[in-house]
Amino acid sequence: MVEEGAPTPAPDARARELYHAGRIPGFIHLSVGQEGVAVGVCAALRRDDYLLSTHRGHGHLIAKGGSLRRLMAEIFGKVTGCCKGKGGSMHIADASVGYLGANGVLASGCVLGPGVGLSIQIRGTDQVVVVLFGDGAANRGPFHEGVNLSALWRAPVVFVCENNSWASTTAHELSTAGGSIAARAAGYGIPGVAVDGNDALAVHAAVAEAVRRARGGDGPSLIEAKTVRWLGHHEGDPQAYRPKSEVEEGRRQDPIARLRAHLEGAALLDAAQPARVAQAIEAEVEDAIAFAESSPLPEPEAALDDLFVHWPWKGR
Amino acid sequence: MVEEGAPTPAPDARARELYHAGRIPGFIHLSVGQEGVAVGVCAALRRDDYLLSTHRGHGHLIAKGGSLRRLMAEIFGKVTGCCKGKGGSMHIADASVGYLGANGVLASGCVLGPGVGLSIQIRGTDQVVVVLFGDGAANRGPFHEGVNLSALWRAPVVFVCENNSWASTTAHELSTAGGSIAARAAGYGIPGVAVDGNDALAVHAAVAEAVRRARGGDGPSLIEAKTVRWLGHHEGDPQAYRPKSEVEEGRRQDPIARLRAHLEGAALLDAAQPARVAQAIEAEVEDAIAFAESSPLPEPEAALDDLFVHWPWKGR
Amino acid sequence: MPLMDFGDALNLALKEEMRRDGRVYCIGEDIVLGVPFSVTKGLAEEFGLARVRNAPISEAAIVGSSLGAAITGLVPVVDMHFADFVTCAMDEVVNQIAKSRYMFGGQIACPLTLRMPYGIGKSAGGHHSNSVEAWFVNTPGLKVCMPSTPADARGLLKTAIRDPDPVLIFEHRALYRVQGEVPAEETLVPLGSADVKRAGTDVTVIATARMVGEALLAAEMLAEEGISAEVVDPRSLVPLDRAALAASVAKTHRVVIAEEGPMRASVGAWLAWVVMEQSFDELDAPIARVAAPDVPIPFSPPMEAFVTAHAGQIVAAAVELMK
Amino acid sequence: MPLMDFGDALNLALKEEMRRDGRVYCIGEDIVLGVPFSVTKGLAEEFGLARVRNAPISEAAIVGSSLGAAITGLVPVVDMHFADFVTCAMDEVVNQIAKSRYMFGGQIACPLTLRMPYGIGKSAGGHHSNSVEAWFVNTPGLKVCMPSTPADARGLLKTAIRDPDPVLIFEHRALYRVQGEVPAEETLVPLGSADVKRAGTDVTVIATARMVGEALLAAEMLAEEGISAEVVDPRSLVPLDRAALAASVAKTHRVVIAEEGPMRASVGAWLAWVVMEQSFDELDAPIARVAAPDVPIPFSPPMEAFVTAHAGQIVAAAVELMK
Ligand SMILES: Cc1ncc(C[n+]2csc(CCOP(=O)(O)OP(=O)(O)O)c2C)c(N)n1
Ligand SMILES: Cc1ncc(C[n+]2csc(CCOP(=O)(O)OP(=O)(O)O)c2C)c(N)n1
Ligand SMILES: [Mg+2]
Ligand SMILES: [Mg+2]
Repeated sequence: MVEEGAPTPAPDARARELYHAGRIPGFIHLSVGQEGVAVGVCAALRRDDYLLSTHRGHGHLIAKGGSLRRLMAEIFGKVTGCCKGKGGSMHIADASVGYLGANGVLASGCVLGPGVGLSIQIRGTDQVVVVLFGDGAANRGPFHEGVNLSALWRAPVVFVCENNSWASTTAHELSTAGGSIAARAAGYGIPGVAVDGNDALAVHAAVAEAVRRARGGDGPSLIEAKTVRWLGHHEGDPQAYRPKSEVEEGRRQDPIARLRAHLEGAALLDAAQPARVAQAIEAEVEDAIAFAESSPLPEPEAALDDLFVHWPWKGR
Repeated sequence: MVEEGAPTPAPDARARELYHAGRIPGFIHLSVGQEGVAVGVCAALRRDDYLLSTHRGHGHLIAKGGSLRRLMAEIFGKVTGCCKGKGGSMHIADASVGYLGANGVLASGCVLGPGVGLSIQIRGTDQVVVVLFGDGAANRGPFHEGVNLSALWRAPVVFVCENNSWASTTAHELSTAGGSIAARAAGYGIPGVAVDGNDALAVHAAVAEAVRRARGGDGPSLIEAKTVRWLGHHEGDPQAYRPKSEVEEGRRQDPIARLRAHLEGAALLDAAQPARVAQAIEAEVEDAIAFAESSPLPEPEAALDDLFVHWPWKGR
Repeated sequence: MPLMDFGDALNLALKEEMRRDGRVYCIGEDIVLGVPFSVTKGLAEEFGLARVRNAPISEAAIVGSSLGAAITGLVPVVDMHFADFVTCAMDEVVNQIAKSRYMFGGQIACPLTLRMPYGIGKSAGGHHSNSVEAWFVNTPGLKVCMPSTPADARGLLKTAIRDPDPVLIFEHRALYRVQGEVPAEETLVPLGSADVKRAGTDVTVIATARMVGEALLAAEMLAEEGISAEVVDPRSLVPLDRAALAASVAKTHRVVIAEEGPMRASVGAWLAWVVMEQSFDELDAPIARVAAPDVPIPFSPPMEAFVTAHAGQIVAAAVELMK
Repeated sequence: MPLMDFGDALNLALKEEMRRDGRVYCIGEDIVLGVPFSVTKGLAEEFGLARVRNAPISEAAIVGSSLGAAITGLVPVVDMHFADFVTCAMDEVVNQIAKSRYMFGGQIACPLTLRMPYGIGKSAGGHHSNSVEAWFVNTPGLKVCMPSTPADARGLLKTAIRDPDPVLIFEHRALYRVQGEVPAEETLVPLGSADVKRAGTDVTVIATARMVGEALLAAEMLAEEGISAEVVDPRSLVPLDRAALAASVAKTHRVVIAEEGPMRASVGAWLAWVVMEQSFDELDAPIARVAAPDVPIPFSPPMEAFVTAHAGQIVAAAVELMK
């Protein structure tokens, strides 16, 4: 778990610097402070399981085992990126590890999920698919349709709401009637639990149980992981709408520190290991950045590639 | 209540004959057997309250006090119809009694509802709006978005699901995970109750309570009224998918007979009244049919009217 | 060749493709009994409920789940019930299905077919009668076809299902019970190949789906007036067989483009530009268009008939061009 | 006249109309703080949270509720956040808002405005860059306008809000911080009145929104080559000022139509047909079109730039026409 877990903060922290240094085009939505969710979720998954991610998906891709180099190159808009520079931060994907894509349209993954589950059922494998979405996205229709359909099909889908209590500048209480997303599961006759998203182990336990049910043919579950977004909604967000105290409070629950403390407490890490891991991570991240920096931009005409598989009239 | 209630079956029964006699174009969806819902709901409403209806809305319009003549003329496609023949059975509307329209797209009324509620709040009246929708429609995204938004706004909206246990040929159990629509209310922190839709008094009691809350500023409620569709989904539906016993069972719960029995039991009707009412209704229905039959069809060119209020370039 | 109606030809295509490829499944509302157009009738009996799936009334999830299934190994055939309801799954079609392969740099493929029963007729009213194909022709990443005969319906649907990319097939409601010859042997119709439904020398009528029948009717009427009309059916709009259009215009030098949908920002308007761009010097007269007035579809028969594009308008337009 | 930028001109229009009419309210995601384009900034302070309403992420309910409010006495102004997300409320816009008055025989009116921030730029990627206006021009029952200058933005938005029918106003993201002169006094721009942004005699360039700036740039470059270009901005597409287009073509006999969206079934293709229909005999050359290739919008700057329609293409097209 350390291996999947640990890397996630560092890349976003560095991506942030690089964004402000003008090295990264477009918008980026970072998940610093929310690592407990990405780590806890992916630690409960196999490499061949699937993940449908969000606009805030860098950490999800890393935790799922995607290539850090190709991720970094993608958000730099380089031809060596996982999407050849066509997607960017909001549309990263790495099918080789089952990461079926970030999404620029909120909650859309909720309706793709049951279909991925159906293909698992019809192909007869024991894979599962996790659908990640934010607390704001949970108020879109596809959440309702996707959860209902998955439940009807008893599809191997795990819905994980990453509740950081904000949807851009809009507070959770002002967007979610009733206040609880987990509570909405009951209406579909599926398990719904809320967990401390800053506790990677708690997230892992809840997801592992949901995955067990899903693999066993008992259908979907809904997990609401409560966490804290330490940074702005996207880089450049002045966050005028939000008390500083909120983030300070969040920092006291640093999911990475808590995970490390637990591992040390359980004597799963000796004193030297954290430093070694940190070094290894830094090296990996710097290598990925160097790879991205040194990679070429795509040719302009590459914009005309990759639309169709079968494209005999291409260019005409 | 008899006055609103009683008329609803007769017109649909006659409309059915007229449809098969080729007098009515298009498709018609009848609500014979479901009168308890229309009657119970509308008896709890004032004339200036609003109703957003469904594709199966004839009874709703009559119960809300709409003109039977103009309804009949509309489904005949006559120029004297409530929509001048532009709408037809699936798009009847009578704004003069707050009936804001049937709808050919299922569940769309669920998102119009909160807006009607908002206008009531901002205009500062004590009106309410009832949104009617079927059990199948409840599985569309707009149900989720509309209920959530209404709850957030504490808007004076009453969501009434007319659960006749079928969505065309698809059984309720196969379309609604968890099986209960009323239970979905809890996820939004609003009251949700299931009632016997064949008991007009039970429907009335539940709706009256929801209306009281709504007028009092306590926000929306969700009511699931369980009833039975005695006829096909639309006229011409052979209903191969459905055991005859179901309808026989339904007929034993005839909402009109039950209402009449109650009124007689409570000595609110003397022995002669039912016959008088029946006569009055028959006369009214035959008058409406005669009106529709004798009304002219629209001019073909009338198709070019009524699109915009401000249309200086019309015809150019 | 055996006679078969349009709906049965589509049903045959579905059976042939489901037999050929176990990854193919159908999904939609009430498709097990084949309601309302009987195209999927009998499939459940042969292929079972796992591959012929009735869905709840959840268009976004029906279409979205099909994308999820398509990118992970299945081949969905979605029944949109009425094309009008694609509006309830618009993000899924134009943002997810159309763009995913491209945005992900070609990592995934999306072999799915959207069957779009559409069109005017029988007083179905404003929410069950619309021609919406223009929106999808305007959306890069989708292939779009519109059969006009039973043989084309079968051949195009089979091609759509085998195509590794998303294909929309618009099936006009009024054609389902129209009969035509269908080859006994399995026959595919490639996308991007127009078909000359009637040869002529004076004027080219470009039409798809129901309007092809109207165009042929018009050609008969024009023949009586000594005008020889050629009827060209593009059959697919994306890709479009530009060469076939150019060849016909080079012969006739006059063009009428007939469609059922409204005038503005439509497929017909676009085809008019395509013809002008590639055949400007061949044109002896402005391109004439037959389309619906820019209003929704009214219910009452006289008004519905008034907005229904028909052969008479094609005749009038052609006669005008010959002056 | 005072200088003002496009976004502030829209903000001014909103303030003026909200002061004038208490029934007007704004709704959308994050509009209280005016995120992301600052158009609604400061409105909450002046008009309060009842009339400047942050909504949950529920596009169908945001748009649908606005229809409910509009038919019962209010005048909603909806901020679509990014026009791309109208796909999440497509039924509400094209089936409910566009058709309700008509289907109900004129019983109700629907005075609402949909503000559609749209367009390519800044590597916003495939889900935040699209031109979707063609779908709505193709949908009878909607009025559509596309301002290119701060003065037009203010004047058209005010007209849209006062219009008793549904109006979509497409606001190009790249224009929000472009400055221009805005009359000190309150000024309305009627729908259906095109504006000649630059007079010329050799070639007419028809363009809207961001492409007007590109057309003016192109006109400068063409002037250096001795070609006099007239730039005509229709300003609204529904209704369309056909007479203004005809008048310009009668003068120049050559036309370039420039748009940002893709080539197929687009507004530009339709405008090309309109021009041909009404000015065929005036045309000395085929109508040229500048538009995006038929692919989604890529993220990486070189590719994004490649698919971004620009002045250079207009110049090339015009020069070609003059040969
Ligand atoms: C359908 C849709 N509506 C609006 C947006 C614009 N938008 C992007 S992120 C965001 C807030 C999302 O909040 P949440 O779902 O809680 O995720 P978070 O950003 O907190 O991770 C919004 C409104 C969008 N991308 N898609
Ligand atoms: C969005 C949408 N999808 C599908 C249809 C086609 N359709 C019309 S009625 C119907 C069944 C509706 O079932 P329910 O909501 O339970 O209402 P009921 O007919 O039982 O009154 C269907 C699928 C439609 N009109 N709108
Ligand atoms: Mg959030
Ligand atoms: Mg039902």
